[in-house]
Amino acid sequence: MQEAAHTAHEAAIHTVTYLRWIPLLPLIGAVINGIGGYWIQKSAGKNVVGAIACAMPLLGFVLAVRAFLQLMGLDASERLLLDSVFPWIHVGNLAVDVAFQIDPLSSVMILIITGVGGLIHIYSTAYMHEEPAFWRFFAYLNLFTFAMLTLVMGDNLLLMFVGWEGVGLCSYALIGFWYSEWANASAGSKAFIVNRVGDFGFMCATFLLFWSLAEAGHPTLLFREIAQHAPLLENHVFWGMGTVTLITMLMFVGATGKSAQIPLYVWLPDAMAGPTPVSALIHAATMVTAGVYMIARLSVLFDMAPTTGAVIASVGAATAFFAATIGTTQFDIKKVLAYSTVSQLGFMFIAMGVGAYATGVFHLMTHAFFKACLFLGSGSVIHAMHHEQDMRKMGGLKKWMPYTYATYLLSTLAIAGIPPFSGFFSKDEILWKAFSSGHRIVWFVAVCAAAMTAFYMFRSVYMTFHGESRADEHTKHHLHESPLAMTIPLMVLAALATFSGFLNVPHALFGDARFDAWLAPVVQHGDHGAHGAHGGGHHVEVIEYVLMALSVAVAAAGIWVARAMYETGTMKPDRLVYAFGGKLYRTVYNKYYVDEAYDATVIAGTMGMTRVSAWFDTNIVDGIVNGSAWVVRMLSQLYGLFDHYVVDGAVNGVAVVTSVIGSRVRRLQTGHINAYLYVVVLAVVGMMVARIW
Amino acid sequence: MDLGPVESFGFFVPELILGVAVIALIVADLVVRRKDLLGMAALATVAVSLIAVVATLPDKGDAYLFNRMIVHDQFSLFFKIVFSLATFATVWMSLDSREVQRVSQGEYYALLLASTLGMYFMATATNLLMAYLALEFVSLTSYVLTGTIRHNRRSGEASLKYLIYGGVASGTMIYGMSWIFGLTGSMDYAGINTALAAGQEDSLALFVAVVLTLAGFGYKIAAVPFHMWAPDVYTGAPIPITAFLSVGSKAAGFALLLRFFFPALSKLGDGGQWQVIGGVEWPQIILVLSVVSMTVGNLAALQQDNIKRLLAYSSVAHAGYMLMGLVVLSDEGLRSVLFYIMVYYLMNIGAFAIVMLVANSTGREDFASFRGLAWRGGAVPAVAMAIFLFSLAGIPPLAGFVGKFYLFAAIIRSEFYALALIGALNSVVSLYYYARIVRTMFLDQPQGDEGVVSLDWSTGGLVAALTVGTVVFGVYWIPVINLADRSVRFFLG
Amino acid sequence: MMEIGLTHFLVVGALVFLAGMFCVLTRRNAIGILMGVELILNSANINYLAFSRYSSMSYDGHLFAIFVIMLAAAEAAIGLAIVLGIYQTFHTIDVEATDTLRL
Amino acid sequence: MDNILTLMIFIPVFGAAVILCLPRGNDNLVRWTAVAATVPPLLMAIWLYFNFDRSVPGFQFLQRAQWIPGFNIQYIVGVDGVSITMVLLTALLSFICIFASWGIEKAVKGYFALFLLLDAGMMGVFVALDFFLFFVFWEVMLLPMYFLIGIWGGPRREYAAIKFFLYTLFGSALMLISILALFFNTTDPATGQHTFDMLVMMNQDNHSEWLRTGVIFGQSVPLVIWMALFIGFAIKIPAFPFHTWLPDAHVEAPTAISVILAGVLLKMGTYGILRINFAMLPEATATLAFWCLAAVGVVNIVYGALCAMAQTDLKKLVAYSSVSHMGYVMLGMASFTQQGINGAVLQMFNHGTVTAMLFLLVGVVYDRAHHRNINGFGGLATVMPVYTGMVAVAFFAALGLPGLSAFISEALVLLGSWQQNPGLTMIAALAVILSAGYMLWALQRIWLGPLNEKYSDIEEINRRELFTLIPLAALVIFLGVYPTAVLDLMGASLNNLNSVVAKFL
Repeated sequence: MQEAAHTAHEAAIHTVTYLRWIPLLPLIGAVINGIGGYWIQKSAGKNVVGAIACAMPLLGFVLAVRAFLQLMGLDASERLLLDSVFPWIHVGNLAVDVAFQIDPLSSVMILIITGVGGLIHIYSTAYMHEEPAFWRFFAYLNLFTFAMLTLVMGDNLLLMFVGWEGVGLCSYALIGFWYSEWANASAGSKAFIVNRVGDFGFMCATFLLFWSLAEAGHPTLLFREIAQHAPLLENHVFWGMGTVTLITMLMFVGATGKSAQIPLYVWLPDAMAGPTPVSALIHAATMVTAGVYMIARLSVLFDMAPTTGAVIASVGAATAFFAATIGTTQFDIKKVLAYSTVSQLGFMFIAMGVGAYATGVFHLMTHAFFKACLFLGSGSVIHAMHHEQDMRKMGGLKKWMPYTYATYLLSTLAIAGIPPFSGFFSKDEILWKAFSSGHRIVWFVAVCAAAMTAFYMFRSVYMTFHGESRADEHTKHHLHESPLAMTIPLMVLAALATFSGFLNVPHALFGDARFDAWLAPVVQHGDHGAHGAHGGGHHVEVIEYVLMALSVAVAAAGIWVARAMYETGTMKPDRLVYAFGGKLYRTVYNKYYVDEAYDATVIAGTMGMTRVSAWFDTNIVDGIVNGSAWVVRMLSQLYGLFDHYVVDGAVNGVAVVTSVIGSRVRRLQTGHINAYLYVVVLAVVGMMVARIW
Repeated sequence: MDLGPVESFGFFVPELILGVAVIALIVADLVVRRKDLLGMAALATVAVSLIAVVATLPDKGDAYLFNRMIVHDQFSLFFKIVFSLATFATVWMSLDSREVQRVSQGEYYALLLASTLGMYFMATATNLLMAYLALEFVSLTSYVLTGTIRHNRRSGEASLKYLIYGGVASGTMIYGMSWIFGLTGSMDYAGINTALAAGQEDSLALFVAVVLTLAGFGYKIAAVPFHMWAPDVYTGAPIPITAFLSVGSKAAGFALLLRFFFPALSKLGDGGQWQVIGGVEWPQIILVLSVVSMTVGNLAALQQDNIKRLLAYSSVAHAGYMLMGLVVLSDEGLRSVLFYIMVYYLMNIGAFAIVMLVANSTGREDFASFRGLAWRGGAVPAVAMAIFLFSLAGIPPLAGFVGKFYLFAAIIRSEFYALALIGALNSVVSLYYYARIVRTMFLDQPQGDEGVVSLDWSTGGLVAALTVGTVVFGVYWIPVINLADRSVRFFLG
Repeated sequence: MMEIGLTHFLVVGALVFLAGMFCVLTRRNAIGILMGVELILNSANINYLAFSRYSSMSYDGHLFAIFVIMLAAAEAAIGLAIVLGIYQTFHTIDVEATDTLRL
Repeated sequence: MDNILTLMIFIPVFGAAVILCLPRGNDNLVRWTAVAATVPPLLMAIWLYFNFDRSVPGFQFLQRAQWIPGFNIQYIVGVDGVSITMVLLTALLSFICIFASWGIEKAVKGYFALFLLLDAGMMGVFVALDFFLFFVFWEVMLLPMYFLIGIWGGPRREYAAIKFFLYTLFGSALMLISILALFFNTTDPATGQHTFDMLVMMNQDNHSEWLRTGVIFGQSVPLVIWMALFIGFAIKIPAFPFHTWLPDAHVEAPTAISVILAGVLLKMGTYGILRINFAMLPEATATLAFWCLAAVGVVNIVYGALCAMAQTDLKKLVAYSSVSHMGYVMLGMASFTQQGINGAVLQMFNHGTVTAMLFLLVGVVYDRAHHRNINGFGGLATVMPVYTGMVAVAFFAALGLPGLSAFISEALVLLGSWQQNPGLTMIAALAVILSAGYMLWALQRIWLGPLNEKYSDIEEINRRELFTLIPLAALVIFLGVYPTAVLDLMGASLNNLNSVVAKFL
């Protein structure tokens, strides 16, 4: 089967052997630091550990660039590099290898992962400098890079799943990096277990996909073959519904887990318990976007499932909106960014839902830049504030940390969607695609979310950097700009956040949508476009400009409100709160009590079941076992009693009879020997009776 | 062959040896001063008679002796070997037993040998009269041997119960025999068989007669419901005698039973398959007895606190297992019974030998006397005991398992699956009480009041021999099975 | 005056047997029980003699009877000896007293 | 080397004999003798691994000898793809467990002698190809196990030991009857006689008419015999509801014995089902697989996970996790797809290594703290980082993390069984959430969080303990990356076996 597939594709596949090093290098780094790190750090010092750790993703980046350029050189239809390392699982009609592939989509991903990842590694060497378990941190970080690269480079679903859970593991380890805090430890477990719920969906989808393809005659889990044979499943039905719809639905369950969408987003805010660079790398730039990547990767299936598309778009919109509302009320700077991440992911899913995969991935990229920058900026602040995260205790920081402020501001403008910053291009494109594909409600909700985004992001800017400092004297005294190792990555990312938008200037703005074109071979599937407006409508419509203006306007409005509230103070937040009614505000501030709801229902339910089954096991199942033993013992007791009473009783009985008959027996006579003899006689008589009868 | 008095003596050597020895011992008891020699003499005699028996194994052709009173055939030879071995072990044990030291050696050993002689006759009798005489011979001597310890409540009481029970049982038996005689007009098994084959008897009367007779046999093999004497007698008798009764006279009972039911009451068809004649459906009776015996025996054993009493009930249960082999009416079944008897001899005597060892040094026979045996110097006896007990429970790779295996094989071949299931489940139950002893010996820690158990060379030798037998025959039992195979041959004239 | 036939003897035998059984089952005196046993043995003897007289014209039955009588004597002797022993230890021959061996 | 298997069985026996002859008092000599007795089988197992012909579905390294000709009982040993994995596992774990038992102080001679007997018994079960021989080995294990639990076990050891013993013997009783029934209904075409030769029994043409179509107790004969055998094996697996001996036995047994119990003994149940129920009664297997294997397997998976989550005794938790993981094996066997059945046997192997690690790790902490109450610890990671690292590997392997061995087998099982019964598979897949739940929760409560001051000076895992763990950890990781190393051993045999049954579906 495998071979057959190969021959079928020989034309398009370019086999190279250097790809494996992209994920392998970070793995090596992780192994070195994981096993030897403790000694290296003791003997050679933290810088060596840091150097090793940073070298790996950066070298990876170089290779990624090389791969990218090689792809550029190829004809659009042939853009697929494959590096098959060794056969992995070959059982029956299942044949998957440990093989890495690069196509336009994954090329973008690896550039982000290694590039942004590398920067964050550098940043961390300064940020984590006081940490005694320095080596452990970087081992995890490298391991994560490896897992993430496996996720995006794996050429089949199973290998992708390895990365998929691998990043989950690293996220677990890094969230709980300071595990001696109970809260951090449980935040880690929560993240992993919630992700497992998603993985359940992912696995079931994989199985269903495999066997449906097998029924169609092409059992495979290789992406390129799935892309080739997916059409066979067009009218395939499973459990009374479209197989593809079911597969994509289950896949989406997996995506909601990884990418923190409703209803499985609850782990992400808690995940902020981890060190800030982790939040930047894993919970903003890369891991959480895995769901988006996966949908883009399997876009051929999602194209065939309009229902799923609608669901995804709606869920995305809802998530974007709800997360934004919560974001407006938080005071912990990292929590604000966390909810903003959830919200932005919602935007990406809107794009995925309406079939604008390229756009979604584009937003993924820009978001990676500005959100990483924001997180690192907040990290820089927190670093300066001695791990104070409450914005109410900050303020006026711009005079102490200008670089941090500048970069943070640029990224905020980007995320707020102000032209010509990157966020404008990516987000506006999403809104347009949602609108133009007819999802008007989704579009409306998204616009509101965009407005709120602008609001709460600038709220954070004003509260943190503007106005008078609300920090206590001691902290104020030590305030300082962060070292270069931290500021340089900030600047790079800020630059990217500012300019990357020009990679995909829409035709409406006289651009050539280069990015869309780059991804087209992966995410456009000829006539399967059951819906959606991929291709980014080459025909420009007036309405597009209107909407563009509108979105900029609402963003501006959001900024203005934030300014009025937290800068000039012409508007009083608390008054607004009253206006909305305190109850509503409190509900939002407490994240709609979703965590509490889960605790009350799912967790409590499971715990109840475990208790019940444990009770059942010890009392019923084992009870029956011991009971049967007890019964045997009772029988033997019974025999003893029979021996004692019945036999002797029989003796007496007969004796009575005989005395009645009037023998010379004066009083009842008994004796054990007689009893024994009675048994003999009774037995003999019994046999005779039985025979005659 | 049908030999008269004179020619018969050629086949009569072992019996003669024993007979002479009995008289010699009684006489010697009066003259010899060193009584301990008498035991040795008895041991030697048994050994010699055993050799004499084995010497006749090579087939010189079977024959009726003394005008069809007794018979000389492979079947009887097998049992003679078992009896001799049992007596041999018993005498050996007696030499080491504390209890037996106190009784007058001469008559004790004389009675023991006499009892053995009686068993020989039980195995060879082919005539109702002879059968009765042999049975009584063994019984009478056993009564005395049970009560041999003077001024001992338990011993005396046991012998009295044994006597009365035995008297009634044998009385019932001969009353039944009288009817058989009346209905078939013959005392001779062959004669009975031909009469039945002709078959004009009233089968109901015959059935009644057979049942009455069964009372006598059943009491000898201690099968439920004729077992009630066994626990008391086993507990009361001196340990070597208990061992002797539990193996020797049980085996003798089986010899009598088999010869009565097979050559006399059944007809050998082709392929070693027997048929019931005269319309006496005795296999059903045996089936019931077998099931009841093993079940009651095991259940009762579960709650015993006295090891001897426990082993008594276990021997009742084992009678039940062996009876399974009769139900299927085939040479294969018989073979498995014979095999089991041989194996049962090894493990049961062994178990009693250990009980005696403990009793010698502690003077007790209850569970407490075994507590932590392995941890107070008695590791070797404890291990041996464990081997015997697990063998009794039928766990591979021990001889007891092989015995059960052949029994089950025989009945499953004839598709008595339910019976097989009952038997198997019974052996699971039995493991529980055997394991109780093992647990007391190994898993419990001694509390200090148990006294030390020391293994002397002579008992050690016996135990070692039996242990080796139990283990070796559990792994390679061809010699035994061959012996059993060739011994399933009655002389039918 | 009717002819005394086999049946009569057998009936008598059966009656004696039952009498013996009854005695065995109800006496608590060891000697009494032993006498019951004797009755049983004699009931058998009656049968043997009757059968060999009427059905099988041989002396087997007579022989058997003689042996039974002989053994009965032996059994009685041993029995009495044991009972004596019991009496020496228990100072009674009431079998009810001799139940130390019971569970 | 055609008697290599025989040597693998009897070298430990010989070792046991030698140990019994050693002078009392010199415990280290005894221990090293035990090592010497387990090293050769290990080396031979490795030799077997490299010389085993992967392409042959049938049996290799066959050795035949007459044992009891009168009853056609033979001594036949040989390995195929199914058994060789188990042979490897047995040899490895026996070797490791000798070192895990180093701390035994009470009656050292007895302990190691019994342990080696146990080793021989286990090895024998996996290589025996004569049904009688198989049964003998099957039972031979019981005695050492009874004593090893009963003498060297925990506080409730007597109850646990006798429970294990009686429970297993109950199964064996049924098995013995079934064996005899099979014997009398199988004729060896070569000799025209009945035979215990499994190879002959596996060919249904040699079965009697009665065995194929007869009726007994109002049921079809093959089904009844299948059930009787199945109960015998199900008790060993242990399949719900026959599993309750397992928590008791595992908790009371000393560490090394728990490892053997969970690592090897449990596999005998599933191995027996594959070797006997599948191969000899394929039609009955096809009929009963759904309820007796698939459904019961899923119950095991979910129910075991739920029970595990409720435990406060770490060892009990691991015990119930075994119940859960063995469920995958049954589910996989019942799928009758190549993925499923290969996954099942791979799972047998992987569970052997993973659960062995888990029990060894529990032993480490128990030796130091003398209790196993999950809530009685806290923050151990700060004081024993290396140990915690090992724990992490084992726990994540147990919850099926991709990249570690258990994931491959569980994924294969679920993938395979999806084709047969997707609904059940979905329920089973839910267990990945539960397993993550109880594993991580336990991990968090014991090793993470603030350090429990009571254990602030608890000593780090020592060299010997590491030595027992590292090979297993390496294996767990290696097989997660390169499962082919084991998969290609069994592929041929299993696919053959699977096709035998599958044609009756």
